Amino acid sequence: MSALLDVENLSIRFPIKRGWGKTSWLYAVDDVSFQVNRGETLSIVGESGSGKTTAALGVARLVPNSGGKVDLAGEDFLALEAEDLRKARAKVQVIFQDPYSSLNPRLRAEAIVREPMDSIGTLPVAERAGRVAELFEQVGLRPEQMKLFPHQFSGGQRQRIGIARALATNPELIICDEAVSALDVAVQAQILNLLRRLQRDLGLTYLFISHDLGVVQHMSDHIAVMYMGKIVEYADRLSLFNDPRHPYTKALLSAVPSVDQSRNVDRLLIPGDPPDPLNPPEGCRFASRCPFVEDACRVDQPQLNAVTDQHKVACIKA
Amino acid sequence: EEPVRGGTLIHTLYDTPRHLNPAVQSGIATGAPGAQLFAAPLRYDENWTPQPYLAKSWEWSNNGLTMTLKLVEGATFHDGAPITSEDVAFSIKTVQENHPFKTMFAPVTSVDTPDPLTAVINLSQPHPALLLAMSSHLLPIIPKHVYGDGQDIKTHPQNSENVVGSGPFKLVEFNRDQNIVLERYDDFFMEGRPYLDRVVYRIIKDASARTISLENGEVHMSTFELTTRNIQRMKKNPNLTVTADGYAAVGALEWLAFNTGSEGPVSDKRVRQAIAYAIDKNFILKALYQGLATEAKTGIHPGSPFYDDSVNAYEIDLDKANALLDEAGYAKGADGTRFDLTIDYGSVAAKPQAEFIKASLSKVGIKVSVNSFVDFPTWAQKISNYNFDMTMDSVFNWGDPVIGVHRTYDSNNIKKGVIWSNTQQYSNPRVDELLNEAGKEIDPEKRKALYAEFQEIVAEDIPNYFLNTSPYHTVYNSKVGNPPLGIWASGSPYDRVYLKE
Amino acid sequence: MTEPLLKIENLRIELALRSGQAPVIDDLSLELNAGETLSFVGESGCGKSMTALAIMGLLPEKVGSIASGRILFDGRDMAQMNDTELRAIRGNEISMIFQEPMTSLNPVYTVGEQIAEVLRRHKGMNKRDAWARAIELLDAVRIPNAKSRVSAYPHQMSGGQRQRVMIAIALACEPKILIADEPTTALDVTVQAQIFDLLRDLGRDTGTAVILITHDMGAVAEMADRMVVMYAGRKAEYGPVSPVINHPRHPYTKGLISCVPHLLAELTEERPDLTEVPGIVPALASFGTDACLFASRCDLADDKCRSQRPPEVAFGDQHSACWKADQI
Amino acid sequence: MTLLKRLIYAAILLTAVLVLNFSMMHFAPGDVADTIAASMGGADAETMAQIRVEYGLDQPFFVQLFAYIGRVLSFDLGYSYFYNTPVTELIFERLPATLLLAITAQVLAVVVGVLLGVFSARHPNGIANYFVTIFALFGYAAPVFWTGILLLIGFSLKIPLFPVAGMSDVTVQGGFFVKALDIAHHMVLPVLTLSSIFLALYSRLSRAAMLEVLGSDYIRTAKAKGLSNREVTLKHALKNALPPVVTLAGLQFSAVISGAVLVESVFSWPGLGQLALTSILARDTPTILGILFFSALVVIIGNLVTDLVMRLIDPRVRGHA
Amino acid sequence: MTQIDDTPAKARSPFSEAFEMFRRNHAAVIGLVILLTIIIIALIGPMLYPGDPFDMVWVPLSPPGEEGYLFGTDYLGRDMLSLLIHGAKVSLTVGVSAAFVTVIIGITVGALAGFYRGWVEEALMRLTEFFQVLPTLLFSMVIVSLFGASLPMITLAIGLVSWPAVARITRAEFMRIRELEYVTAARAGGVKNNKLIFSVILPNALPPIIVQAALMVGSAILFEAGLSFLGLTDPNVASWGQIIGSNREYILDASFAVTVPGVAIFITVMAISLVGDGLNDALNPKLRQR
Ligand SMILES: Nc1ncnc2c1ncn2[C@@H]1O[C@H](COP(=O)(O)OP(=O)(O)OP(=O)(O)O)[C@@H](O)[C@H]1O
Ligand SMILES: Nc1ncnc2c1ncn2[C@@H]1O[C@H](COP(=O)(O)OP(=O)(O)OP(=O)(O)O)[C@@H](O)[C@H]1O
Ligand SMILES: [Mg+2]
Ligand SMILES: [Mg+2]
Ligand code: NI
Repeated sequence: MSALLDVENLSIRFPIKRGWGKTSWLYAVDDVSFQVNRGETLSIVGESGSGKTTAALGVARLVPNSGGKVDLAGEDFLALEAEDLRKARAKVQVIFQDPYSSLNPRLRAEAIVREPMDSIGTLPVAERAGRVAELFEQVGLRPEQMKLFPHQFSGGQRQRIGIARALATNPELIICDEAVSALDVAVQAQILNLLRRLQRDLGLTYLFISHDLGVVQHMSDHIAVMYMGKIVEYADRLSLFNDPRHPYTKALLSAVPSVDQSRNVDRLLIPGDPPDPLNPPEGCRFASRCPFVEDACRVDQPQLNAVTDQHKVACIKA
Repeated sequence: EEPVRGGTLIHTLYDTPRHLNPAVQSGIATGAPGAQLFAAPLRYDENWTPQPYLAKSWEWSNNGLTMTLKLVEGATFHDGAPITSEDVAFSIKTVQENHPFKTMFAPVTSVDTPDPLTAVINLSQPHPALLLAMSSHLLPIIPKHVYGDGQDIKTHPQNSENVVGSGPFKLVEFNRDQNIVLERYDDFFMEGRPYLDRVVYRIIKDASARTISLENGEVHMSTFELTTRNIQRMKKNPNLTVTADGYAAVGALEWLAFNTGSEGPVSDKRVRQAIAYAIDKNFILKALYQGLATEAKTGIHPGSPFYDDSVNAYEIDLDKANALLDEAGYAKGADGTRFDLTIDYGSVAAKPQAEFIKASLSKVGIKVSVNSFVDFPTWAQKISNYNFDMTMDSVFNWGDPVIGVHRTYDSNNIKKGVIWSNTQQYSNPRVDELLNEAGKEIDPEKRKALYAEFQEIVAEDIPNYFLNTSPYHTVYNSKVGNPPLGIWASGSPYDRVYLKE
Repeated sequence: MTEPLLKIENLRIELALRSGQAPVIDDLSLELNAGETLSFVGESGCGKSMTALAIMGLLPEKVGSIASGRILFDGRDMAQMNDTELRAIRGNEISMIFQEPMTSLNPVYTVGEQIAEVLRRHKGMNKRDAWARAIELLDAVRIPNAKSRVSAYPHQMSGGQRQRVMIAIALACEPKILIADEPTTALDVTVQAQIFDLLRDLGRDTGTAVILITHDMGAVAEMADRMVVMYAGRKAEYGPVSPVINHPRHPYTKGLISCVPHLLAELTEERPDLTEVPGIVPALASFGTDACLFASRCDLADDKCRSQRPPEVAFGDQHSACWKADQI
Repeated sequence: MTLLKRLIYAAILLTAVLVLNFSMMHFAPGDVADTIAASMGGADAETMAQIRVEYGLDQPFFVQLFAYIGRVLSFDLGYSYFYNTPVTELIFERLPATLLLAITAQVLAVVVGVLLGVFSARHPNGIANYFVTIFALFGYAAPVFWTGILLLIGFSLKIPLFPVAGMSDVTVQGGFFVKALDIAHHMVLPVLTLSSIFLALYSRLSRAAMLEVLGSDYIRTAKAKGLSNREVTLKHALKNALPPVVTLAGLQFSAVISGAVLVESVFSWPGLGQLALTSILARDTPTILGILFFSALVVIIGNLVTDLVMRLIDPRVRGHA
Repeated sequence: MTQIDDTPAKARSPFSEAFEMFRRNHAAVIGLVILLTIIIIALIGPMLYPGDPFDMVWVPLSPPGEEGYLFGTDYLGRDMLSLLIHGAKVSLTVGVSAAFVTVIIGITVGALAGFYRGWVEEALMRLTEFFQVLPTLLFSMVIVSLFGASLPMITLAIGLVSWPAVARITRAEFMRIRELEYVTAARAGGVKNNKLIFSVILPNALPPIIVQAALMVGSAILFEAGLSFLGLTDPNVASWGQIIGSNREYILDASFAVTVPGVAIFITVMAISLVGDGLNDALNPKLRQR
């Protein structure tokens, strides 16, 4: 399988003002590399603030200050400028978390879905209306709903509009940033099924972000676990869930309560909160919370090393 | 009634004086406290008769070219130094050099001081105005040893604090925009005077506030009141006495001035006359001023002995106005308009008149727009540089015509950039001649005749359309005894004023 | 059997809407025994929080009110109590923690003050003792360095720590009942595990009964003894956790469990589609309708479901309000 | 921000104020010489030129500007040629009166406004609420000078309870207390007038802020603790509702000074506003520049004070210092 | 039967919803009616009640009602009613145009500062702060006295000192909205910056700006009245403030000449602020259910 998206050494930092002219840099994403194959789903999981959103939006060039290389379908996305970038945006689209703030309240549903087409100009003007109708059908909305305004939809329906908008430019990669986190479970199931159906039908590639490991397990082909801007473990679905190597991943998995009573994992409780991202610790960033920590952990940052073909871990003890 | 000693007189002042030295600052605001702080050689009674003050006698030489003053003995400045003829000479020189009313002492060539109590004023030509110019706040006697210290007298620090005066009261404090507190000078040369312990001037700029404070007894006296409605109102108050007496020498006139030297229509005498005929002066007198102002027909105040009542008053006559305008070649246009003019004013008090004139002139086809200049300098600059058609103005006679009248009509006084010079650019050789003659004529009757002819001509040439006297009034509480009703109103010394009880 | 600690009988809570009064909670009865954990689950808007607030006597003023029913605590009907009586119970015998640790603490007071305040109010402690006790409590909720953190302001703490402070406040007076309204929704799973751990330990130590409101079936399974499944203001199913989860007797419960992708012990390559519960919750205004409110989203629904409100059927300890309960 | 940074910043801001005002006065038609000439009752072209040289007006603009800024840096705001007094002296003479009026009015408005706001927020359907709304509307909509005039007619003329004008009565003799009482007596009407606008503003805002705070999660927490209504309102809600009020109060300093100008004019209050009006009417450039400078300074100091107050009441602001 | 009505039949825009909310607010509707009445009077009043307001028609300062002059006459014997009607136009014009100037400058500065980060924001905010520390009334008094008391200059002066408030609000809204996901979505959809500013963010940022602009009309009217009161006014037109200012010295005798225009200002500003409050409530998404 060929990689549609090849991210190499992506780093994204934010300037944080402190006092008189002092600016420190917050490395929200720190030297991260991963690939996503065409037609597959890569999930990124991790604690709040670990840089999932930033990494994903960085790929789509929706946050400034990105360094590294983002190769999307053979084109270096980070090197594009102005018009080229605008045109190339057709290839990556985003579905957002909040069904309320992700739709412009002043536009009708059809206008929202149509906006990317108008801006990027992917289709001849005459065909756009037809395409909007088609998209509505694809995501399971009724045609008469095209004229409504966002606040007249329920959360699930709004998320469908968001999906239709993401599909409008026939993108190759869709970033789903917590696309179902804000929905009720019943509606969440509808949306997850819809996303999977669309992937099957349209051959879409997803960069899927979620903190719900059940959802991730259900949706992904590969999973990257992030901790404080770093990928600490990267594996295919089966190896990650069946054989987590990084202590953080282990803790994460064991923390999830489940109705499946046969899943009798020993809970690995990790104490405390992640350290201040503005001055991360030397060495392994998980060291401060790791139950297995050794002195060596605090010296060097562990590199992401392959333990098997499909499984990489950044832990000296893996 | 027998005056009683003691008490504090609360007096209002409508504005804060720049400072308190009338030798280098004209105006009522400085003049009122100035006349208390500084004594003058002479003072006038209400009949325009000069009275001794610092000078116990004064004498003209036969040719009218010298005047000898004999000073009273024992008079001292507030710092205790005796008042000598040196000080008189210094004061005359200071005023001559610094006071805006240049004509007051213009003919003075020198002042001799043969002894400490004798001053001899030498003139280049007879100068009948000299006596008035030596009265009250026009010639304050200031101490040479204080103000002659080499500093620029106009910005002398002791103009507003630590004032060393010669008058009946000395300065206690001067709080700008609040009050000026004066206190009896115990060593004042007039035995037993002043009666009052203190005079407090409260600075209240708002006329209504002044009225209320008079009505509820917060203040005892106010002078130079000119809001007619309030005056009428206070007249009805049994505790208050309201009078127009006391302003004869001040001689405030309100007029509409024309830029006779302009390119525009008002350079034509007929147009100016037409404008005068179109304005109903009666409305101004009766309605605006509630009958409290007197009609003014000439450049000399009706209260002055030189006033000539017989000149043309331009009673309203729209037909005549229209005829004159037609004759001048300004026919009515299709919209009924003949031409456009502007009318300026630099003092808010003139607003009603300006607006009234605008309305009046529209009836004869002259379209007027009004320019308000809230800041005086802008107005002054505009007028004195002749950038105007017409302007409202209010000008004081200051006693003798030589001081306050000549300046407006003498063609030698067309001084660009100088306000209250002949800004109308009016020039008539005969007028120049008459004024010159009258300025040095000692015989009052002959002088009167000269001024009569002058008034005749000016009324005909109409560089200004004279409207009325300013309706200045003095209002005082019935507790006040001997209010200042001479010719200078609050610009006269208050040594005789007292409070009953 | 001993008397239950809290007994709710036929509780009906009405909300004043623009369109009139509507019942957010309709004919709710349940019991809570000392020391047990009872869980409320259900979709958003089904009235879980309203029930909790009703127990606390904190229904939104002028909007929500108890229309009928009783809330018996220690034999006394809280629905009839006046404000003063309720205040004596609140924070003392029954306390509550909320979903949003970020906004539930007063930003302008130190956490110590916020803990000490309850102690002063209910236990009549003086300032010094209350402060000392606050430090102990912070320590008990496993906040490291309690002595120095006690004078920290909320914004200086992380979400997990704030929720611990909330727990410390709630447990300060050793209440008989602790109501936890979605206490971990805003937190990361690792932190959630810490909090659950803490709640369980503290509950065990103090014998406090817990009402846990959550939408996470996994959490219910791990934390609760018994559970109430709510739908549109009504009790859909009620009973001990394990039978309800393993053999739901209400189609809604069933849907709720099977539409969520759970972490599985045995992973397969195969991933079947999730069960979908079509449609959405009915509008608040139609909560009072005499029908099964789930009927419009239910495969099994027939005319009876759509026209008559189902009664409660018991299967041992398990109760279900469904006409077709026995067919499931 | 550190205090030092704020001070440096304030200095830059003030310099900008100076530059703008100076340029404005410079490029406006007419200049100092005209005014001086007018105040002397006229002067000829020669004298005018001489005055211009004397005041440095013949210099190029930038030379004048830098000279002016240089003088201001050494606390010399120039010399008022209308009053013949150093401008700083003039301003310091008036500043206390204006500050007394403005600060009293501001404090009164904030305190009473907050009380009204809190009261009406606690009784959202009561009469108090109505009262606050109507009161707020009145205070906001009535021109301040008009309110002043009405009060003057009402309580100085019709019912003569208060003096008409000025700040003190010189005839009042006595110790500090008597004098203070006299000033207080004179202050009643002007302060009422000036605070009426702001009272309205603050009562509205604090009402809105209270309503918002009362609906917040931590108030629910406070209630869940079993605290009494009074404790909830006064301890937990009020302190959180204050920041927006304080912020607004900080932003209002410039408006308070504006209001003071009008009020001073109505009540003949011997403050900066009166001085400003006089100097504008007299085109007393140094004084005008000085007043603008000082007003900006007062506003900046006001903002600083606001920040300090914010630090006191809101630990979040304190936190990031 | 349970009716599940999940989609309203009619597409209703946020604005039509807002209008609905507004209509339910009685105070605001009353305010609007008053305001419209005043506007209509200002527009067609001069036709219905003809005559030059500057004509002197009767004895000066005759009390209201006398000789059929409803509000009496002023110090020149001009019909107060006529002056008031013409004054309405002047005052409203000043109010609206000053608000316009304010809003234009305010939105431009606020939008740019709120949208861009870095030095643009920095510079514009400094500019805003700069104008904020200028004492508003004093500064505009100086402008008017220096550059002439004409209506346009007065309007400009008011606008010049009032815009920072609008700029701050606009900036705050822009900063809030630019972080919302639909803006990111629009960026992902390739929307250009100027379109983002003007057709994506601005319309959503408008509600508080509209409210502020409405209130601004009121404060500009008050501001102009204040300037007029101090005598900084164009004598060729009669704004309400000017009527007060020039009748000020007659208050003791003819207080109606001050009270009547004062009441006119009061009612107008009050109506505007009622409408502003109504708009605020109607446009505030917090008060509308989602
Ligand atoms: N615009 C920004 N400016 C400054 N810091 C930012 C910005 N956006 C994100 N960050 C910081 O970058 C880090 C990573 O944030 P990010 O939103 O990518 O995390 P996340 O993993 O998506 O978290 P969550 O699960 O809460 O969505 C966090 O510390 C966050 O505070
Ligand atoms: N203050 C209020 N005014 C009007 N309606 C309200 C109010 N609070 C809650 N509601 C409505 O009452 C119903 C029940 O709300 P409740 O908060 O109990 O739901 P919930 O089950 O706790 O939901 P969630 O899981 O979202 O917290 C909802 O439809 C909600 O919209
Ligand atoms: Mg995120
Ligand atoms: Mg809830
Ligand atoms: Ni700081």
